[in-house]
Amino acid sequence: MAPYPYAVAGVLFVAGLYGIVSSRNYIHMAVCLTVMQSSTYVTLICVGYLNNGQPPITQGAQPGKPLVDPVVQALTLTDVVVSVVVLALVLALALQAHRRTGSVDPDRLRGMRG
Amino acid sequence: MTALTALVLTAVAVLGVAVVLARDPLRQVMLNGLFGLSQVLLFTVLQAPDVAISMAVVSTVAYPAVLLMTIHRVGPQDRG
Amino acid sequence: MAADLVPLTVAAPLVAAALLAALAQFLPRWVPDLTAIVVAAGVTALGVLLTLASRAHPIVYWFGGWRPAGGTALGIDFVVEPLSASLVALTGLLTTTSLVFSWRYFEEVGHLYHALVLALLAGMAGFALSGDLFNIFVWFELMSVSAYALCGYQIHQSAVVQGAINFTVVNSTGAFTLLLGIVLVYGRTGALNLAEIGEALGSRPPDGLVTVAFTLITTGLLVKAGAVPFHFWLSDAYAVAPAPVGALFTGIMSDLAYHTFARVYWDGFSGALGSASAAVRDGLLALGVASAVIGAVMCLLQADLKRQLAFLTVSHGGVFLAGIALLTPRGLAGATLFVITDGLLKAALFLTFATVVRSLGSGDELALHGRGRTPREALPALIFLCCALGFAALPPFGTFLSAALIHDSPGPGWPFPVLAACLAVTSAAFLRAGARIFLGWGPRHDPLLTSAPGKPGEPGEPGDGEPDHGGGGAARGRTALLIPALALVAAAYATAFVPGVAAEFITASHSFEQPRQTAHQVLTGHLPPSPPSASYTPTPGAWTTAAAATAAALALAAVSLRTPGSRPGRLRRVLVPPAKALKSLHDGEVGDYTLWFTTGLLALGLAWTLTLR
Amino acid sequence: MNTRTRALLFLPLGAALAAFLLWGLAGLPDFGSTQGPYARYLARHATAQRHVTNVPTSIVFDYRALDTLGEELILFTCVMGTALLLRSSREAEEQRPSDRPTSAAQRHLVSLLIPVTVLLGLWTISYGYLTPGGGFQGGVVCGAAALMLWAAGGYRDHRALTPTGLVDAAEGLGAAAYIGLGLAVLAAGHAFLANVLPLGSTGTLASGGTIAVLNWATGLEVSAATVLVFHEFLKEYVQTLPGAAED
Repeated sequence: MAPYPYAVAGVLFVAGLYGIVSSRNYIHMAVCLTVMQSSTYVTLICVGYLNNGQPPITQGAQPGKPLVDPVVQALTLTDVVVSVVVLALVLALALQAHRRTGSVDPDRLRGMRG
Repeated sequence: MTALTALVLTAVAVLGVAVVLARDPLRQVMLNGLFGLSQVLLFTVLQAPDVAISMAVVSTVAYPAVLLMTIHRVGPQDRG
Repeated sequence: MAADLVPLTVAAPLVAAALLAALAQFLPRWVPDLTAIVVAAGVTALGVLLTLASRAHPIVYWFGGWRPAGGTALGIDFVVEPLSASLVALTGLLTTTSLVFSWRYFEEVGHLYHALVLALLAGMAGFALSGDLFNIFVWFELMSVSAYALCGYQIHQSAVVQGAINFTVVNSTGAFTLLLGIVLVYGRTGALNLAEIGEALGSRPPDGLVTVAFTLITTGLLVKAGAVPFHFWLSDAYAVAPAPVGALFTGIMSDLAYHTFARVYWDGFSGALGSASAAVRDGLLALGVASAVIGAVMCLLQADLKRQLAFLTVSHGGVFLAGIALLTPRGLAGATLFVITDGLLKAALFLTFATVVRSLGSGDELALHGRGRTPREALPALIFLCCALGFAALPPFGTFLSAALIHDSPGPGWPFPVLAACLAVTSAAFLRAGARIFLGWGPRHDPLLTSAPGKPGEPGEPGDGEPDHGGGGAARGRTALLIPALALVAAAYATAFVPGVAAEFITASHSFEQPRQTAHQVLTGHLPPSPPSASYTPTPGAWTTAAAATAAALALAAVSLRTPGSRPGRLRRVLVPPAKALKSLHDGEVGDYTLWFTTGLLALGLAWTLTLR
Repeated sequence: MNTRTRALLFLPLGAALAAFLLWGLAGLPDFGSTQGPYARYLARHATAQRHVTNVPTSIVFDYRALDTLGEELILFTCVMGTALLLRSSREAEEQRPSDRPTSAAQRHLVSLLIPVTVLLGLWTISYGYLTPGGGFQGGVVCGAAALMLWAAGGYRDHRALTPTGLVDAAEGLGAAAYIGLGLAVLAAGHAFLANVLPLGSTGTLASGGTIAVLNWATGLEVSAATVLVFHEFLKEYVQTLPGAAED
């Protein structure tokens, strides 16, 4: 069952997409976006894992065990923090939608036509 | 691929789908917290402490704070 | 010497943005305006300098001084080639013009506006130059985020909120798809540098992972570029963005995604997919022509000027994609030259709309029927005419030269007539709008056209996204507002007369399409041989096709202005149902847009799964 | 098309998409089996070349410092965008927002925790390049301390101690410091963001050259950004409290 971790990542991606398609609330849609983003985190860290590996911290590293991939960790840790503020921006837009139309339901906000 | 890794991966998948399927925003925030926690466990098991700290701090403090304030500001929504 | 200045293309705007956001609240209003304009002009000059300096061979700049060790790239590099550098120069020019325009256009503007515009400029410059796949994603994200905030700048108008939300959700979905593709490529090659990935992938025939990764990366970039069926958000977002920002969006932001896609394909995937390049070409040609056709038809069916220009961006984006998809030096040269000349015209027209909305009170073609017939409106009328004819590749000017390059490129012959027809249709839409507004021709109501969200024909409602200001608009400074637009139109028309510009672009495209040489230089630092110099003059076939396109545009505009009672009127009643069906797809539902995104991703994936062998 | 039909339409497409993704993901090397050249090189050489023991942090602040510059500016732009969106439409501040009365137990407990949280945040930032942690993670912890200030005292205490003008400036200066250092190094004739400061001895706080400086610049910027985001959303939340109109 080697590709099981990647199957989990695929499930998260499609689940996030399903959430956006079927959402009736912008806040719910924003959280589904973060679920979709977490599929990339899971894939990144699983790609970087090594069997019997140890964290890439050379202080107090046990000899004989290989270091896990530090590059994917560097990419992921900044992305996680950035996802918070992108979520804050989407929620700010949702708050504006609520202030304009009294609801955060995409159907209620029908400004565009044709 | 140890049993622990498989267990945590399953938790991540199940919680991720649960977050998507939760329609009530409050329930979704709580599930999102659990989903963040399961990712912290996954990153710890996969030997990525930096990312685990990052996810722990974000999913226990930042996500819930921002989401709860927005949900409270928006007020009860009619169940679609 | 020029190589040391490469990081300034991104560092200068970003440090200016950071300082402006921090200190602008303590400074008088003119300081942020002036610094932003000076920095944007600096980036333009740097772009031109780098275009000239990199003509012999690409400039490779390694950040942090980390040169590759044994063929493994350690740091991040910028690969500066004439094509990318000329697009950075165009981005700088459009940003400078936009900032000069917004200095007089916004009465009061928050100190955050300039910081966001500079962040957008830096995001676009990095997106065009970066040679590292993950770094391309980071600049993609920075460019997107500053665009979300700027699109929602006039947030107190209701239509703006929905445009901004659709923009944010669909582009974020595209960004995560791009990132998933990048992670797959990293999993296979263990490298993030484009040149290194090209070498690693090139050694084996394409398998499942390469096909899926290439589809995901292509889809992510095409969402940002606004190709059909990922284009739905574009008309909602660009129709509500304030004019100076909208000029940047339509002028360069979408088309930059096509150029970066070309870079990612040639440097990263052309090695692995070289044997199946016919499949890649056909897949992209299909998307390009579909975008051109649907964009053109929707552009014709709009009455709101800004939505017309948004759909024109989609249509001409399809023309660029078709030019790139031909996978030949002339095709790429034509596409890039078209990005530049067409981008100048689109930005000029968007700025002109703002003055029209301010002085005539509405952004809707039907509502403005005949209101521009005063001599005071002569200048906007002239710009309307020049831009509309430029869209139809009016020989012998800038856009014609680029269209001729695409026409004379080897490869399948069927796309160019269709593309020429789409150029004609988009040009006809604006000829009709110009004639109706400035000459008062044509009926006051037209069932086929969709009006701006408010009540059609009711003046006084400012175009969405424009700042609220007094009705009628004082004449003061109006001509000053039009000077930037005039400069852009002049630049677009004059591009064709720059000596040997076509030959330069073909030579640059030739070296652009030699990934082996670029990778060799990136990873080992040895300079490739200087590319062969080619000369180019448009063939008679290109002249006749372009002339036919311009004539067709004029004819179609005349027909669409005829009164409903006459024979063409009955034809129009036949067209109403299909037009309504097509328009119902663009209904502002972000859920529908994401569904279309999934369908497009799967269609492209299926097509390439069956053909990439 | 309403949501229900859209969800139904998505099911077959979602299944096909999942299959398509799985087909691609299956092409990856087996889980935990191989490591790419980039990772192998950095895992072996990063500590020797930069005298820092936390390799991901050395990658974040040195090898791929331009990525981090981009991520930091995304953070900066997002917070500016959020502030722009929320501030522009908020009614004038004249009515003084009131607070929920917090129980004495909560006030005492949380006010005890605030210094601990700030200490934890500063520790996470400062030891970021020696042990797991760093400017990003520590910044968010410090930002959380500002939130706890509201939980302990009240909105007025929170607003008193986090004036938006100052926090705006802190965030801008944090980002400007990061790029400024890169520009200074460039002016000195080296590559942009090159690590030219003395590297110090491995394992001590004074190691890593510019990594430590960039780490602190990021810590300042991320904490200021987090404080700003919490502050903006707190202002929105306080609007909903009953009696927000009268004092």
